[in-house]
Order: sequence, then C-alpha cells, then structure tokens
Amino acid sequence: MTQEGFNPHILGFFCHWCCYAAADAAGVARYQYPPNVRVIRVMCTGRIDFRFILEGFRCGADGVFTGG
Amino acid sequence: MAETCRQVFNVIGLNANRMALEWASAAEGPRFVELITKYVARIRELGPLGSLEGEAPKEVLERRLEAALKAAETPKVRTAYGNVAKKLHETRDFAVYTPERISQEVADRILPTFRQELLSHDVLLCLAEAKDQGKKTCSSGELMDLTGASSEELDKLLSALAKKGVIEGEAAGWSLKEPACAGHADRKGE
Amino acid sequence: MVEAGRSPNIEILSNANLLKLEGQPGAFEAVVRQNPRYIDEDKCTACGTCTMYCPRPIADTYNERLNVSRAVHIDYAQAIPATYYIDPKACMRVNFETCTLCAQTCTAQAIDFSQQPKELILNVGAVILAPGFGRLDSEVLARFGYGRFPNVVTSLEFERLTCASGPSEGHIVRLSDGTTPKKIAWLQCIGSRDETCGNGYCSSVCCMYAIKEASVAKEHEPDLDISIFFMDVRTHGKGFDESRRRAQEKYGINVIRARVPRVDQVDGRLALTWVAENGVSHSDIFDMVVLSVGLDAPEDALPIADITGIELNKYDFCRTSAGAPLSTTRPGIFVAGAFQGPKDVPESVTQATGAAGFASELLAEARNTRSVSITYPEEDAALMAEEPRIGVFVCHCGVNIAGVIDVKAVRDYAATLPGVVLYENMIYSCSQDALKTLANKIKEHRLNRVVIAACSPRTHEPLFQETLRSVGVNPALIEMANIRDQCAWVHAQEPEAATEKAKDLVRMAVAKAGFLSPLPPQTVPVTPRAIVLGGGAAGMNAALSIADQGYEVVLVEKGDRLGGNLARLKWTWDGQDAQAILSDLIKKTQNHSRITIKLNSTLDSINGYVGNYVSTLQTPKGIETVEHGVMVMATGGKEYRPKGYLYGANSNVVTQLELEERLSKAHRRGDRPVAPTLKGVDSVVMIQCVGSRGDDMAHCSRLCCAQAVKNALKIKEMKPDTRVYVLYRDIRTYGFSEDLYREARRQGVIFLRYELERRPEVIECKGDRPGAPTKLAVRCFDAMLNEDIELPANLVVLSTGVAPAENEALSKLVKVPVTSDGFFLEAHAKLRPVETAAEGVYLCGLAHGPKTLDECISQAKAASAKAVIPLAKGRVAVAPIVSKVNQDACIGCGLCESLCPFNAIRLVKMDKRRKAETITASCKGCGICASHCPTLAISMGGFTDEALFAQIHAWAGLALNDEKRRRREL
Amino acid sequence: MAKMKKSGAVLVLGGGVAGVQSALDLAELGYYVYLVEKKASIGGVMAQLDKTFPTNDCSL
Repeated sequence: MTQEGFNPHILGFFCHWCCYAAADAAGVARYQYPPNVRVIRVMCTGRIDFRFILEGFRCGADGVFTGG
Repeated sequence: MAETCRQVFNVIGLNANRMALEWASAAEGPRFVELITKYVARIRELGPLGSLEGEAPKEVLERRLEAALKAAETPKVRTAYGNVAKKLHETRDFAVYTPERISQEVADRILPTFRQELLSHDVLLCLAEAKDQGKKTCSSGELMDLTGASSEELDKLLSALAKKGVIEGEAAGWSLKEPACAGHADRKGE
Repeated sequence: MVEAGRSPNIEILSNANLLKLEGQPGAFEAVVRQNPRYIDEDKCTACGTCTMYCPRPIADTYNERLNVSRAVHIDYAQAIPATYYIDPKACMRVNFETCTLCAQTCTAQAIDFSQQPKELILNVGAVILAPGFGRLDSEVLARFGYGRFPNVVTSLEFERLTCASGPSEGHIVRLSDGTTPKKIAWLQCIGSRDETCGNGYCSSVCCMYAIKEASVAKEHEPDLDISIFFMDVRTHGKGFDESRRRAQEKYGINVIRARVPRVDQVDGRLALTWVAENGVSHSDIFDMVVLSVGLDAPEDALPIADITGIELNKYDFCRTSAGAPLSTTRPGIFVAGAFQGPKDVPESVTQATGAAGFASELLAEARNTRSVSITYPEEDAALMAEEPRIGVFVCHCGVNIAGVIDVKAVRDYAATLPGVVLYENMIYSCSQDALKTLANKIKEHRLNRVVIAACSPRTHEPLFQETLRSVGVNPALIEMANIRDQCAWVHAQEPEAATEKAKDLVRMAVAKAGFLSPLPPQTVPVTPRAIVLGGGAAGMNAALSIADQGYEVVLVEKGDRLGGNLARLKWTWDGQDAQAILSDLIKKTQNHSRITIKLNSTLDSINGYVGNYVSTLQTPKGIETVEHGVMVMATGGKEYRPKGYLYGANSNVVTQLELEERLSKAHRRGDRPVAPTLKGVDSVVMIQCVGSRGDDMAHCSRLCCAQAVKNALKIKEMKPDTRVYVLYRDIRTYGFSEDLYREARRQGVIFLRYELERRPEVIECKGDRPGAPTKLAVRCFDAMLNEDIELPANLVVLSTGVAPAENEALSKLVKVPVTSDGFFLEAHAKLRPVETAAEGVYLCGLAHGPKTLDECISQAKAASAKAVIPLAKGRVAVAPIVSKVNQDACIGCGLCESLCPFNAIRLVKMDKRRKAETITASCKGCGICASHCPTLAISMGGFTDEALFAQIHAWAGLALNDEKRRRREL
Repeated sequence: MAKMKKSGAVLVLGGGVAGVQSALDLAELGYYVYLVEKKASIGGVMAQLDKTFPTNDCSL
C-alpha cells in the first residue's frame, strides 16, 4: 500500500563514533540517499533511553532509525 | 532497549517494523547509505503512522504512547529494565544471551510491569479525555476497547486505582476523582 | 593552515628567504631576509578598498594567470597571514615614485611605503626544508599546443576552474569562448617520465589527480564525455585503485592506454592522434585538453642547496637514501614533502611529521625552552547564567553548501526561532578571517550560545570551540548543524528537500543550544612510557625515535627475533644493502637503555585512555602488566601466499622474496657477482599483481613493481644473456624508481601488458626428448600479435603482494577499525595519517598499508613524533562530556556502576547512604548510566535528557504545535 | 659539542602543506618555529587546489 504523495518523516539517533561517522563518510564520497531522516547525534547508542523512541513516535514520527 | 520498545509497540498496536536498530562503522559509508535507503523505502511501504492495518489509529497511538512514556518514567519499570541490562552485561557471554533469550528476558521481567503501568496510565488518560469532551463517565467496556486490555486485567486495574482513590464509580461508569490525584508522582513532561 | 596562523609558537615570516646558514646541529645561525609587503600587518583589516582603487593590473598568479588582479591584493580570501600586500615588481609607486592612490584610500592607514627589507639573525637548533616542487617551463608544454591553443590548459588551471572561488566560480568553461565543453581529454606524463626535458622520474601524483579532477568535472557537468590518456595507470596509494575503479564505472571515464605526441587545432577544437596498443592508430576531436603537468624540482633548489650545504640528486631534488629518507646529507638539516621527491599530500604530511620527529630527537634536551603557552580570558559566568542569546551562523562553504541549499532562506528562517538574537551567513566559516569576525560578533552581541550550520562537528567542532574559548565563552556552548556532509553533499539532486532539511537541522540545533550548560575543562596526567607493537623496520624506528626523545619504550614482538619482513629483504630499490640497515637497527635497539624488548610476546588486553593505559602482555614468562601513556602499532603485513600458477607444485616457481634470497647467495668473481643458483637459467618470466588488485586482495601492493624491476636488473647484472620477461598490468615504479624501469628496458628486459580477463597461465610442457625434465612455460596474450604466445621459462617469479597480518583480533582489542582490505584505518588520510580513531594509539608501517622501506621509516618517525606529543606535554585534555549525578535523586541501586563499560562511576558512602559518583577522568561520556538510571538521577554534559527531548520536539515542530507538546498532568 | 647549549627553536623553510604540518607538530612538541615562506601567504600549491584526493574534501 505505497502512497505516492506520502513523504515519511523519520527521526534518527546516530552514535557519534560509528553511524554518524559513516554518514560523514557517505557525504565525503558524495553518495546520494533520500532526505527523509533528521539526525540527533548522541555520543553512543547506549545513551538512547527508550523514552526518546517513544517520544519520537508520540510526536508524529513515521519511523525511528537508531544507528550505532 | 530496542527489544523493550518492540514489545511495548506490540502492546499499544504500533508496527514494530517502524523502528530500526542498525550498525555501521566509521569506514562503512556505502553500507550506511544502503541501510538508510532501504529503511526509508520500508517506511514509505508502511505508510504514515497508524495507517497500516493492524495498527491503531494515530490519535489512539498518541494517547497510548503518552501512557507508555509515563510508565517509562516510573522507578518500578526502570528498575526492572535496568536489572535485565545488568544481568546481560555481567555475563558478557552473548552465546548464552542469544536474541531469543534476550527477548524472553524482556518478556518475562520487564513487560509485565511495563504493561501494567502503561494500562493504568492509559485508563487515567482515557478518563481525562472523556472529561474534556464533557462525557461524564466511561464504562468498563468502553475502557476495554480504548486500552485493548483484557477484561480481568482491566477489572484488577480499576479496583486498584479506585482503592488508591484516584478514580471512582463502578463497571457501568468510571470517572476521575476530583481532588488532585495523590498516588502518582508525576514529573512535568517537558 | 588556520591553526598555524593562530599558534603562538609559530612565527610566520612571509615574503622571506634564507640567505645564510652556519653552525652545527643543535646550534645553527640563520640569516633570513624579509622583503617588505608595504602594508602594516596589524593595521590592515583586509577590507579590499585598496585593490579597487589600484590602477595597475597584473596577472593573478594565484589563479594561474586566468584572471586579472591588482598590484595591491590578497591571494585569496582565506589567505594567512590575512593581510594584503603590494607586488613590488608591479607597483608604480615602488618603481617610479608615482601614484599613491591605495595609501590615500586606505581607511586603516595601513599602507606604508617606507618599509625596508629586514635581515633577521635567527639561532635555531635544526632546519626542515620543505620548499615544495617547481613548475615545468613552458616550452615543455608548448609541444602540446599550450600557449598557442587557448583550450589547452594545465591541470592546475583546471583546478582553478573547478574551484568555487576561482575565476569562473566553479563552472568549467573553455578559455577560448567561455562555453561549457562537452568532451575533455587529459594527457598524462607531461614533463614526467620524459628524458627530453630532463625529468626522467615519475611525478607519482598526476594519474590520481587527473582521475579526481575528471570525477569532480563529472559532478559539475554530469553529461561530460571524458577520456584520460595514460601510459600506466599509477594509482598505488591506499584506496586509490578503488576511486579509479569508481571513476571508470560510476562516472564512465574512459581510460585509453596511449601517449599522445601532439595536439592540433581544427576549427576551434582540438584534434588528438594516438596509436593504441594493438598498433591501430586513432584520432578524435575534443573541446578541451588538460595537460597533467608533473612536479619539477623547486626553482630555488640550487640556491637552497649551496646556502644550506646539502647535496641534490641528478634531478635537483634533495638527495636522501632509502635507509634515512628524511635526513639530508648535512646533519641537523632535514627534508620533507615534494623537495625530497614528487609525492602526494598524505605522504608529504607524513614526512613533515617525521621530519618534526627527527628535529625533536636532536633537540630533546632543549624542549619547551623557547615555547610560549596560550592564556585564555576568564569565562563570564554572569553572561552564561543569562537567558540563552543564540547566534546562528549559516555557512556557504564556497559552493559545497550554497550550491545546493538556499543558505539565505535558512538564515532568514533561523531569525524566526526562539532565543536567536543574531543570524548571519558566512562564505567559509572555518577560515581565519571568518573566525575572527565570529569572535568579534560573539563579544559585540554578548552571545552565550552559538549554532554553526556547516560541516560535521566531528571534524570542525574543536576549531569553533577554540574560538569560543578565545572570547571567554565556555567551549561546550556550541551546537553544530551538519548541513554539508549529511545534507548538501548527499541530497545534491533535491535542493528544495535539502533546504527544508537544513532548516529542520538548524531548528533542532537551536532547540538543543538552549539547553546547553557550561562544562568545566578536564586535564589528566600522562604516564611517560610507550608500547610499540611489532619489531620490524617500522617498529624499531618508532621505538628508537621515542627513546631518543627521552621516554621509556616497551617493544613487543610476537616472533622470536627482531626484523620482521626486513629480514628477508636483501637490497633496497636504490641499491642499498638492506641487511646492513637491519643489523644496524637491531644493534641500536638492543643496546638502547630506554628500550625493553619483549620477544615471543603479544598484547593480551588494553584498557584506560590516552595518557593512562594499562595493558597486559602475554610473554614467555607469563602475563606482565605495563602502564603506559601511548601505543604505536607497527604490526606489519605478510607476503601473500600465491594460489595457482603451479606455485608449490613446481620448485621453479618462486616469489620475488625467494628469488632475492637465491640471488643474494652470489659470490663475487672479478668485478661481477656470479650467482651459482642461476646455473642453467637462461629465461626468467615474472608475473606482476599476483594476488593484488583483483583476486582476493583488491588493493595494489605498491612495492612489487619496483622490487620486480630491481631483481630483473640484478639478474641481468649477474647473467647478462638471460632473457627476462615481465608480464604486468600497470608498472607502478613511481617516483625515482622510474629510472630502474628505464634501465631495465635499456638492458633488454621485455615488458608485456596483460588484462585482468586474459591472465597469464603457467603450464608444464613435456620435455622435447622423452625422459627430459618437464619444462615450464607461460602462456599469455600479446596485444601486438593479437594472439596467445608461450614464453619458455626455467624460472617463473611471482610478484606477490602484501597481505594484511591477522589484524581482526588486535582491532577488536584496541578498538581501531580495519578497512575492507584488512589494513588498519587511519584517523584521516591526509590530516592525521598516523593517528587512529582511538586517541593515544598511533599507526605506521605495513599495518597501515603496503609501502616501501623508506616510506615505512618516514611513517614510523611520524608516528613516534605524534606519540611523543602527549608524553612531552605531561597532561592530556579530556572531553568535558561526562556524567553528573544528582545525589538527592540517587537511591544507590548500583545499576550504573554495574553497567559502566569504563568503570567510571562507583557507589560511595555519603553520610551513611550509598550514592553514585562519577570518576570524571575515566568517563568517556557514552551515557549508558544516564539512560538506565531508575530515578533519572544522572545527566550527561552536553546531552542532557531535557536537551534531547527539546531536539525531538524541535524535529517534530513541523507536525506539532506547542499545545500538543505539553503532556497531560495526571 | 656537549657544552654548546642547543637552541629550542627550528627554522622551517617553505610554507606549503609539508612546511605548515611540520611547524604545527614542532609547536606541539614544545619548540618555537620560524616558518619562512617566500610568497606573501602560506599554503603553497595546495591552497590553489579545489579538492585534494583521496578524501576530496576542501583543501584549505
């Protein structure tokens, strides 16, 4: 049931040392990917309290991507 | 953390596939791009929050998520959550703690308390919302539809809340007791 | 560059050159003449009015004469020192005493024609020569129509065309008519590998920069048709082959193996003719031709040589030897960068750090005698406590961000956000002049929070934090919105979505900035001892260098003796006796008082952090613990065990190292060495790239070509009539080893190229007489004859590449990631080539990637120089992002203590009750304790719950009004 | 040789990427550096480059 008009709003929690660094590396290499994710940088995935994920969905996220 | 969220999502009727936990090291730019592209496509497939069949509608989800958040702030739930993490961390042996074993631990030791706290907060929220809409009381049946709790679970819950003086009434109609509720040590959500 | 400009220990003497140098190592006296810039550096505000009024036009050398500048100008906006100067040759006032227009218009009265050249006497302990490389003279380029046809440009001119601050603002245009070209050709080896112009060496960098320029050109104009004319594709650096493959596949750049002799112009376009490998001649028309110019010796090489008394090699570069690549022929004077030999940026940076290491060894006892430390202004606590006054600075980063994102709209959007009192755009916010304006704006508007919307905090946050500290604002009060690496660069095709995303990221950053609070800086003492892993050439050099600088070293070698791969090498590519270098290294290492050697030992565990590591070693005498501040990983690599080619099945199939061992058993008879082992050998076939570049190792092992050519010459020297064939894919004898390749061809070694798909096969064919021993032959395809041929061979030599050692276990232990090729990943290829992601852990030698002996030694010296920095400082600053316990909320449950991976939080007795407390020195700021605390009693500096919740709400701002954010009170 | 006091300063000739990098490292190692550059600003040829391989980020 894909809807053409639907543009998902996705919240991302990225760990500073791994996933955030991978995202920078993708940028340096100019890989292209969809712009739907907005990233919140945390020092480590361990910092992510499950309350943040619940709050993300409560505030209307269609998806939450946690990158370690 | 991710497993706890998945199991809570099942309770409140949110499709667990909406949440992803992926690993990409600093050197894995290409892998990261693949993960993100696939994930965005998957979410586009699932459609907006609450639109998937089997998922509760958005407004219901929002209320239940708020209930889940309030439950997530209570020391009882957080201690259960912390103790499971402590057990996993101390053994350091991930051969023993396979993913299935971990979800088992979460299901046994965290979910029951989490579910109970969540439902009791959900009930209070339902009553509060009903009051806002000028509806004096809600019946147990209505509360069961709204919260998705089983009947004897709900009865146990309602009698506990009534005993604590937070709510009043009986099966036909329940409502929030007027004076500021004592039992719940709530923190402002901000 | 910016850091050099700001460091109080570096005095930049621009417009200056060295006149005289006397004295000996440790005490030189240098006479330096500083020519006047006719502008007072302190007064000049770089406003630019003088350039507007100056009537004297000159060719802008910074932009390769592609546009016009004025006698008084600044090379580029971000130049350091950031002041204008007057070109004495052009200025009419200096030459003819007329026109002082600029002086009259200068509001800061900074122009002062009375300035005279100054001669400074400097006494210094050491000298490092880094004058770089020179430009080819134009008649070498004239052969290719440069100067006659406007659309023939040099690679440096092309670089200026693609640069956003260049003459054409980044648009690639034909210089003849300004139109965008559709078809461009790059010609390689212009002024390199060409004895007619005296540059017989290979400049090592042109293949790689041509591929980069072609890829950048395709990014600017996706439908460009690009061909590059190579002789050999020499992309031998770490990860270079990967970008070459991507350029060919992703950007569709076609590689043509031919050398174009000349360029003709046919009605405004350029015609090239060339002969392909199979002898067929081709010709084609191009809109533009780029000459990949090589690196010549610096123009002032000869004057420098006789002032400093050093010797040059036959190409006027600095003479060095493979065993001591950074030392010139005069002690106390070192060399780094292109003057030592043509090389790329990563190698120049490594050599520069290595040369600094040498100088530091020489002057170890004079450390900190002349250095100055920075003092910062007091932090204004009142301002911090005030309501957040946020300044938002949205950066253009040239065209990197502004090319995709509407930076003006983002700035105006920032104005609407709560708490924002200042919103500005900046062209290059990381340039020195921009940082100065940032500092002034913070003071002027009394900002206590700064949001920089630009690149990644991982790379540039320290730079902005330094600026905050310089104006008395706590460095933690900054938040960066990554609108370049994670927005403009990755959503280039969707500018509107990228602009929307940038606005959201700025809104989230502003929301979080509101919740940032000042964090006290932390410093911890450093244990003055280093561990060096690996006792090969790199490990020993690193250990010696650290020990010579006065610090204890524990050298851990898993084998039973020192030497590593160097033990098997007999000669270096420039003919030096490798075994002599090895024995000298081993002797020095063994009797150095400050080096303890642990053979047959490995690293068992390491924990702690930079300055305070505690490691356990597995030694023959059991587990030993070592306390140390830093660690250098020199664990080396190993020779790739070839599969196939009948290796192992037939004793006449050997690897290059095995061949070298056999050749070294020669004894001299008369003046020529005679190798008994070559008896009966009259035909040798060498096969290159065995294992490397394709089979199970994707990388190029960089050194096997030079090694093959060296051994081929050795065979010819010992038995001149032996027929030697080399089957290669690309002969990558870069730098001066190109001379060996030419010498080998001159001595009759036959080089045949093969494609990856048509790989040569080693076959055993029955002897011509029954019972005769089977004879070896190699079947391969000859492009010229266009058919398969069989080369008889008594000896087949496989040039096996360098495989990574078993790094997985060590990588997990030390938490340093390993690249897809299996070698350790350095922190940054150019800026921090010898450091790793784990602070205090350094990297050199084959563990970083395949490299020749002299490159290993330079990298080892660089790694030890970087390793000594924390040891020399004695203290190390630790990131202030640590946990803080709210002791009244804490119920002493001990969960945090049990979960902390760094044992950085523990329970203490506080008037009879157990409370958690942070050990700030060990805390790495991961936040696991905060996210698991049952009573939410732990907050993380810089990442408090409130700050993260604020960011979530700000992110949702687009779908949520304020009312909904408030949660119900129950 | 021993009695002569060693100077704690170093002269770096050339303000290109190699010169600037060795100057920075020497400053970190506790030495005073005279960075002698014949042109009016440091950065050498690298400052003229738009992007530099292998990471292709801005070369300033």
